[in-house]
Amino acid sequence: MNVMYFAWVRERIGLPQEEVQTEAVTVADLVAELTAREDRYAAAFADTSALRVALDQELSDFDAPLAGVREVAFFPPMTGG
Amino acid sequence: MNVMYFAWVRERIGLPQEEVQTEAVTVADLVAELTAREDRYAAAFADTSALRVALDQELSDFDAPLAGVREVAFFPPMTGG
Amino acid sequence: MTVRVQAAAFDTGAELNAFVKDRTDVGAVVSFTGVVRDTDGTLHQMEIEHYPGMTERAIAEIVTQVQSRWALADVLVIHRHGILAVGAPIMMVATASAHRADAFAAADYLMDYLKSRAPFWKKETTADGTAWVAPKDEDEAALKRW
Amino acid sequence: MTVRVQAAAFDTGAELNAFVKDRTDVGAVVSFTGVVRDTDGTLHQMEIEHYPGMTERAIAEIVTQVQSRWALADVLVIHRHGILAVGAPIMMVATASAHRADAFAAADYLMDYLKSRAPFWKKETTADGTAWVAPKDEDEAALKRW
Repeated sequence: MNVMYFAWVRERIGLPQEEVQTEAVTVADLVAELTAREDRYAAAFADTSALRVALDQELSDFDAPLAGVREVAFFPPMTGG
Repeated sequence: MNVMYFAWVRERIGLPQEEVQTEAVTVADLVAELTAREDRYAAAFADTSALRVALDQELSDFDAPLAGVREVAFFPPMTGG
Repeated sequence: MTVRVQAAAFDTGAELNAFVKDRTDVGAVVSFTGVVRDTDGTLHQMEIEHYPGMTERAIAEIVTQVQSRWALADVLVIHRHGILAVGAPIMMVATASAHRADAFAAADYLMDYLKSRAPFWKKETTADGTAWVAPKDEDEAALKRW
Repeated sequence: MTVRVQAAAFDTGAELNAFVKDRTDVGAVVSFTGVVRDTDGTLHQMEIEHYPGMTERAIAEIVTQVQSRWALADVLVIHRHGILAVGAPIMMVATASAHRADAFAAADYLMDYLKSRAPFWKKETTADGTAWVAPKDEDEAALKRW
């Protein structure tokens, strides 16, 4: 599964994307798995209420299942316009 | 007093402005006076609810007094923009 | 504030660019352009009559209102009179502000008031002759929003 | 419908003119331009990050929404990414319609959704360093208007 990070999430984790092998059932499971890896992940995911997640380029939420998903992206609330 | 006509009021009366000597106290009095003059005035003022009036270039109404007014203008509702 | 009432055509894009040129305090710019629309392919031209003197006063008063109600860095109003071809810009407003809510509301308000409170009258010429454009009930109703 | 997501600068006025060139069915054109604003004279530059692929999808979805809600002849969205100088246009939207109410509402809605639902993130560089722009509560609240 391709996992992407944007804005300050990317800066905290230190990379824009990576291939992750995971058995995580939901987005929250994936976040827990990444958080357990290293401090930089824990720092990025410390407060998921300040984060957004997209599954295959559609906004989703942290309870969503990952079955069939190929691309997960984590980022702060958007500030376009 | 300078009396001005715009849009279809001007077309019905057949002139854009004229100097009127009048003792009319209110706009309504002036309208009655003009209406009595000739058919073309009567045609223009037949339905004053379809007309607007400005006194010295400020929107006003038909009950307004004419004392001190130098320029009266009659016209249909505006269609700018 | 810039208000221009003119017979000459104007270039909407050039006016919009000039409006905010070299400013660094403006985050949001809204423009509205009114264009001569040929509803059913029969319009030859539009003619706009106005009341010189009162027109400028009425527009200045409307602009003063929007400046007192919203935080605006600048306001532009251009309105043509005389004979206009199909597809030609009739008028434009532009508002510049730090934030978009002010710029949008001010432009919307300006249009509602210019439509029904500035002394302009539109006459359309079609194959059937000429006809003065009638005001719409919704235009008068729009003023009650503010 | 035209949607462009690009690093290159664009000319707001030229885009606005091209948007309605040679049309005779449009009576009302509204544009919004977002500009890099230097709030207190300390901004060096703005950098905009985006999510290629999702950005285009999200904008297309927002445009489809406005086209279903309002009667629009055309819609334009341009949004830059990369490094932008103070005073530079960040993005613009334009809406064309027969009547002004549709053009205004559609542009307003587009801006609310582009602000909070299209994957762009702004970072400001000042003398003090860089900082990601925080979303405003009012931006999320604005979505509830529709």
